[in-house]
Amino acid sequence: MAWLLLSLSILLASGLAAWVLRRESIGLAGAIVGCAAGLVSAAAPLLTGRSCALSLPWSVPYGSFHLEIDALSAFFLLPLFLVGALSAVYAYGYLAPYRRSQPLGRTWFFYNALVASMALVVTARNAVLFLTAWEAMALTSFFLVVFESERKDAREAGWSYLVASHLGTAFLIILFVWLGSRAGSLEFERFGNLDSRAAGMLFLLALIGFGTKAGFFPLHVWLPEAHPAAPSHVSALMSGVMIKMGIYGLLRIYICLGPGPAWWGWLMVAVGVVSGVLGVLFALAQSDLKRLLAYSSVENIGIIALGLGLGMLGRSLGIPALAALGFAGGLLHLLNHALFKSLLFLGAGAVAHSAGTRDIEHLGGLAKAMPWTAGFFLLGAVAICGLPPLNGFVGEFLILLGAYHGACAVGHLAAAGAAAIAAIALIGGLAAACFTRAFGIVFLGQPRSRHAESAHEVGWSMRIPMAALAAGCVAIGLGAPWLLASADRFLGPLGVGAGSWAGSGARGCLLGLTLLWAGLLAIVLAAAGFRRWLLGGRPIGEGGTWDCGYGRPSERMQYTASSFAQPLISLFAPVLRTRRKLATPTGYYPGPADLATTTPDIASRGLFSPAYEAMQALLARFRWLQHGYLQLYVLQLAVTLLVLLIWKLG
Amino acid sequence: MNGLPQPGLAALVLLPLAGCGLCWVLRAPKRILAVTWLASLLSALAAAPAVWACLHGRALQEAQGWLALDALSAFHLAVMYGVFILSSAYAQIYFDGGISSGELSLAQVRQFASLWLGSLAALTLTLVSNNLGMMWVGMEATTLLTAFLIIVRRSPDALEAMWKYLLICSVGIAFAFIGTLLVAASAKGLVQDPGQLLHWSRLMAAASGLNPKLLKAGFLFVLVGYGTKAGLAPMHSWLPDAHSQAPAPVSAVFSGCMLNAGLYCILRYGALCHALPQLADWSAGLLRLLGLLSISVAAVFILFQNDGKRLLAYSSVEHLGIIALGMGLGTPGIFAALFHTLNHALGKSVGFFCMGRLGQIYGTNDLRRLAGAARREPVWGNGLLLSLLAILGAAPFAVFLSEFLVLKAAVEAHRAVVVAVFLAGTCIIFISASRRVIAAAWGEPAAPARLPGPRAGLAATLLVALPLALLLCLGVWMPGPFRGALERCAAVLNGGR
Amino acid sequence: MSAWSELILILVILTNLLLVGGNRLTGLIRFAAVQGLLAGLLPLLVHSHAITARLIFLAALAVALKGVAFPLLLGRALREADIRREVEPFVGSELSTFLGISLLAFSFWLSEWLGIAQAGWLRLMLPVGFFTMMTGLFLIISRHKALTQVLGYLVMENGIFLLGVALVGEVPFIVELGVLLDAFVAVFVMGIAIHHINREFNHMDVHLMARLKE
Amino acid sequence: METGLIFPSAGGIAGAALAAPLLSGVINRTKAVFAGRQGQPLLQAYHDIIKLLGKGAVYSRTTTWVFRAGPIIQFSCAALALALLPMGFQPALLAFPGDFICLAGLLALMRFFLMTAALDTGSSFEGMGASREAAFSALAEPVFLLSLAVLARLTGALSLSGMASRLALHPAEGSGPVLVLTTLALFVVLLAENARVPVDDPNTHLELTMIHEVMALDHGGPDLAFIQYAAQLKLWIMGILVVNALGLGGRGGWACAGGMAALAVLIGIVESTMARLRLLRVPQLMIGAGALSLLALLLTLVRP
Repeated sequence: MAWLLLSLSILLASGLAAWVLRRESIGLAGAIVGCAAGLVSAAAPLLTGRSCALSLPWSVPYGSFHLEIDALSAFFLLPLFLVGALSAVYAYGYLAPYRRSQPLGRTWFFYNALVASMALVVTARNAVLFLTAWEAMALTSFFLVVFESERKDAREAGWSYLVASHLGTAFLIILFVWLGSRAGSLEFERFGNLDSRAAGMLFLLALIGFGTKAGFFPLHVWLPEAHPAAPSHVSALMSGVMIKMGIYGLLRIYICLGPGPAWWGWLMVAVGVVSGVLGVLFALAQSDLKRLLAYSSVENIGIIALGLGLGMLGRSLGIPALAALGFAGGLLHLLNHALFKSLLFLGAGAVAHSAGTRDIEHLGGLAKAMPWTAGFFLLGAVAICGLPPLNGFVGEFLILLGAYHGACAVGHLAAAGAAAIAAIALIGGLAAACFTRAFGIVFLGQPRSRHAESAHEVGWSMRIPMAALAAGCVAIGLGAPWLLASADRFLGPLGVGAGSWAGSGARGCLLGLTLLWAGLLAIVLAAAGFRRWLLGGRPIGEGGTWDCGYGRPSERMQYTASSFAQPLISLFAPVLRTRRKLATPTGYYPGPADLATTTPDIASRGLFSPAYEAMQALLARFRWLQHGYLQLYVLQLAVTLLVLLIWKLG
Repeated sequence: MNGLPQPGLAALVLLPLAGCGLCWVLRAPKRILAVTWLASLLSALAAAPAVWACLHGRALQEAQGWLALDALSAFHLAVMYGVFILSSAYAQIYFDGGISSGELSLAQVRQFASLWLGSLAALTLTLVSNNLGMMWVGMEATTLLTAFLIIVRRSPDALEAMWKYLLICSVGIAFAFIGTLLVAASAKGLVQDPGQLLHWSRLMAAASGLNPKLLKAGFLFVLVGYGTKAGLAPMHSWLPDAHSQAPAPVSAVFSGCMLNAGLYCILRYGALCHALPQLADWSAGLLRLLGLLSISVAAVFILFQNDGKRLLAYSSVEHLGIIALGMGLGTPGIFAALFHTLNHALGKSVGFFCMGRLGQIYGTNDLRRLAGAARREPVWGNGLLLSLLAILGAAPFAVFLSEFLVLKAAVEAHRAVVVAVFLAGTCIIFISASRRVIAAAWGEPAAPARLPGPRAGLAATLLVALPLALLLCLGVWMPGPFRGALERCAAVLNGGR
Repeated sequence: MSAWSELILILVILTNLLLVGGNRLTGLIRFAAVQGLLAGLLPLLVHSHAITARLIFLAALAVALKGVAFPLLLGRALREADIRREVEPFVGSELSTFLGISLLAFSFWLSEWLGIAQAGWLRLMLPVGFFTMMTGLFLIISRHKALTQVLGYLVMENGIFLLGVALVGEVPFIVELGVLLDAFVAVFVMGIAIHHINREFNHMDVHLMARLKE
Repeated sequence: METGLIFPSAGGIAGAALAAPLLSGVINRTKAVFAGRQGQPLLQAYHDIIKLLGKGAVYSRTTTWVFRAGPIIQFSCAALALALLPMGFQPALLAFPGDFICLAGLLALMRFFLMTAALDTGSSFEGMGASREAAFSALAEPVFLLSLAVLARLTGALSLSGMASRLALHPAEGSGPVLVLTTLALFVVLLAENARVPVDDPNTHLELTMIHEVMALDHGGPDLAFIQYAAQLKLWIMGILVVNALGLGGRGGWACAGGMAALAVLIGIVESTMARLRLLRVPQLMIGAGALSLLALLLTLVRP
């Protein structure tokens, strides 16, 4: 616990110092040292399973400075500090172009404060402390999102983010206050003992409040706006870690509420299916690389929700193996997503940094100019598609295995399992389409514009964090059986009984996986050697890409990102509602043709914008109240008095 | 503290008046303005020992009980002095340009300074009087004195606003007086000495014998009457006009002190009602109702508001609504509401400071035309953004905490409607106000600014940063004595319980 | 004495009705002056059994202010403004009179309801006070000119004065003084405001002052 | 169990590796018979591979290492997947609960590199092929995993080997209709995943209409050999799954081999008698297959 306090104080102090003294290096050093200290604090509970707590009096009403790191908190602290430190290193190189135009000390303050507030969110055990940290997290990340405040999209994104998190917090306040009024205290440990109706309402409140932050569909609308607008290291931290705070909160409340009825799990599975499928579909339709990644975060949050939903089903129906597999899969996928999504955002940032645009249609051929970044991005892409032998596969494997357990069970559970299987399979296929498109169009082929031609490899400070994250993806992919050997520890707080993990047989499966991947590596090496041996001494020619008879192919004739996605987009047109602007060539001497497609978010277009407009229209009807006529104002006064007199005295 | 000589409460009223006299002697406009600051500061210093003692649970009475100070009034007094000191300091900056360019004549500055100090005296009188009649006199005097503060710079709009303010508030205050009379009638025969008939402490002591019917009627009159001064909907109609047309320091004082004083008066009567067992929740219900109405009305108008000062004005309606709501939610609510009073006063003052200065620099209060203010005028622009975020309830600023406490009180009282309306209203306000202020702070500059204007100096920076820092501090750390003081205030309203 | 008091109260009612129905500004000012005079005299009659110096002083002050000073102030403002003398009501004269009578009825109901049973002529006092107050309010609401509104305010003050006498009998001296002083200042301030308005706008029509709105 | 009759697992893998190219020979011969032609030799695929392995290579200047790595990874995935397949009586080399998820993962990885290698050339035709492959496989994936869910539910086993042996030796009472539906769905997946008619035509020569072949347009020499061989292995793998689903696989090596031969003939018949679907209709086919497997699943739910 001392390490955590040390970490928090280092982060805050260095942030403040960076701001006041205008020295970026202090901020960077503080972030690294602070995160390292934080990692130490998380290590003990994860390794030994013992939680440590600290409770100090805090003079805020109903508040107490009650911190605790149990294995679950530590499990969330791990990616937080890891990604926090790596993104900070990355930021040092990434921010270089901005250094001349504005002082950056402030950015470092907000960054470090964001990391610190997230650490507080994860460890707080008092509602007031939790909410304060939660809102501080929102505010600091808001200021990071609007880093380029002179850009309109950044401002709009910042605003929608701020609003979304504020509305979410409104639900959370009710949630905690309600819990607190039942318990007579706002300490987490006192929460609980609720009748089922109240517990159900509270669960819904938590689902909405935390789901807004996590990005459950349709509460995700802020996400595809804010993540692209933020600087890439911030996007990495937000997408990789911050949205998981929503999942953390949901789990923490779930722990307080107890196992609950089966419909909770059903609801989570439904939320997961919808978020996952729609998230990846919208990701497929995007042409802004970071926006694509943001939607893919919605997808992955959906997968996590699926896993957790299966876990909840397992717990409420009393199937320990399902509970263990669902929760472990969901949590592992959460950790994995933190790694590969951060990696991909950092890669996207490197692309934007070096090519000057994030529009996929204008990129291409970057693998030649940026071989390192391309390699890391490819690795991240393979991982995020849930392909072997990387970490993404392991998480989805566990969830799928849980789903198959469910599908083999009796009754409704089989339907949930089948839904989960179908959804994950579809998501996996669509994700593969999405990321072959992202990687293939951006890094492969020929440059599609001058932007892409001028690209160059980024500096070491930006490559090292990517390398570390990539290494993490590989390590989890290959080392899962050992990493998850003590999954019981972080599953324990979720009510998964000791031994359920071992009983689920997942350990053996994971060993099988690792064996398989070792075999894969061996075969790949052997095949590569074989090929080298075959080609040794033979002529290896070079030429143009085969042009199918057309003599002068140009880079503009390459398949575009839009056309790549077109078959799936048109198949799912009823959901996506892509807008096409087509100018067909006409006449004997046709002029240039033009096709533009945009896919605005269905939830914001179909749900929130109309709701906002309806609200505006409704409230506009009351504007006459301020009509400007003095006599009527006085009349208003008199009538108010009269009405009150008659009502209250009559 | 006991060792220090304590100036009498009457002296607190007289001290600003002395400053007032001084203004008519001096001839240099800037010095006259400095006097307003010094006089506010001196009054605050003079009041400090008494306020300190009362916040620690003592109660003072003097002049045969005509003047009194208990924790509640001491708290409001402290907030008022704080706002006055800040606003007077800000007035030096705000009027600086006008004085240098000769736009403001000596007479105008004198008029401003003396009215300013006069209002301070009147507000002090309202807060320190134990006699409800005297309290009324102070309140009415405040209305009359501040009316001319609105038209320091004469313009048709300012005149219109001033006339509306004057007339509506006068009518309201007249209602309040009828209410006072009705309450006095309700106590007929209970208080022996007719001279002490309207002494609040006497009435409280004899509360159980009050005629409930008359008390109810009286409270309704008082609620509408002082509610007009407090800016509670639907009696708020004068507020946006007056706040937007008055010079910014005056708007700050309006929002930070005068509205609170109006509500303070209602609270005194509310305590009388509360003391009657059969009316225990009756007055609270009315406060909740008006509170919710205010929040809703503010939401309607903030949604469409492009004028920065009007936006701040409507936000004052909202926050007074929140305070009233909290006051209607029992002891935890009162605690929260008092805390909110302080937070709102601090945040709103800074908001008006920044908005006023930006309005001067850009020559307009239209937020759309201020676009990019944070880059061009870092202190005022960022100040506006931060103060608005603070006012809107973004944590870790203290407003978040106090609103949380109000909500907690509402949930614990099982008032689902209150919770729903409160959240809906504040969320609508958050959505619309934050959008506009973000655009104002960072947007692409639409038009060149009117004044090149001097850069904001250290004083300006401090003026903006200190209250915000204080808000931040209170948001994460509430000192024990402060908490104790708030609890004592709440106890006053519960008749010492 | 009670007959005198009753007469005065009835006269006050009559002035109220005249104020409501009248349509010339000079006339209204005169009615208000008469009403102020009557109201100022009333405390002397009520407390006729124990007249003190303080009572006389207050009554004299009230009469001087309400009956003389205010009408003079308003008259001056009227001359200065040089405006048309018509009242220009929103609500026509006939309807106004009818409304006035309804207000009177309501006042009686309100006072009955409050249930402060008082013997003899005093029972008239409370309703008349309420009625006067409402008349003032009605004038403020239903008339165009700023001047009429000040007049309405004056009438309201008269009503409150009557209510004070009826409800409390003896308001503490300082308070009474403060109230009178405040009323005086209020009317004075309003007079100045009218002066400014007249100069800026070249009219006093409140109805045309509605630029500040949403 | 007739132990030791046929090859142990490793032997099975070797047999499969050897026999896989033969499948395309059988298919082509069937088609030739239907068309009344003599057709290619049965072992043509072997000749092709050997010839290709002996050649040099030409690479486009546009390509990067991704292009070169693609064929190797495709081959490795397909080869490794053999280790997960139970063939004949023998359980797979590696069998554990959820091994079919790994199989799906390996096939997906194979596809991923097929597509990225195609995109690496910058050719619009290869991009087109990759796009179609991505779309159709995304739809095939759920059908595949759902069908396996049906099998898992029928057998109560969560590994391919377990399923195969139970389906062969202890088929559940009255599971016939369900099995037929599932096999049908798996067969459609097989056709789609292996670029057969009616989804794709392996014999087409028009780049605009190709899916699988077009992605290998720029590959040559050993690389093309790897790709072709990987594709043949993939057909074998999917074929085994279909044969196992019918309960043939677990009845012994010869039954398994016979089943595979029959399957190849069936594919040949389908290719000879059906026309290729318009690309726009392919999703409907996949959704239809999905409906089949869902129906099968529902049947198992109703009658547990």
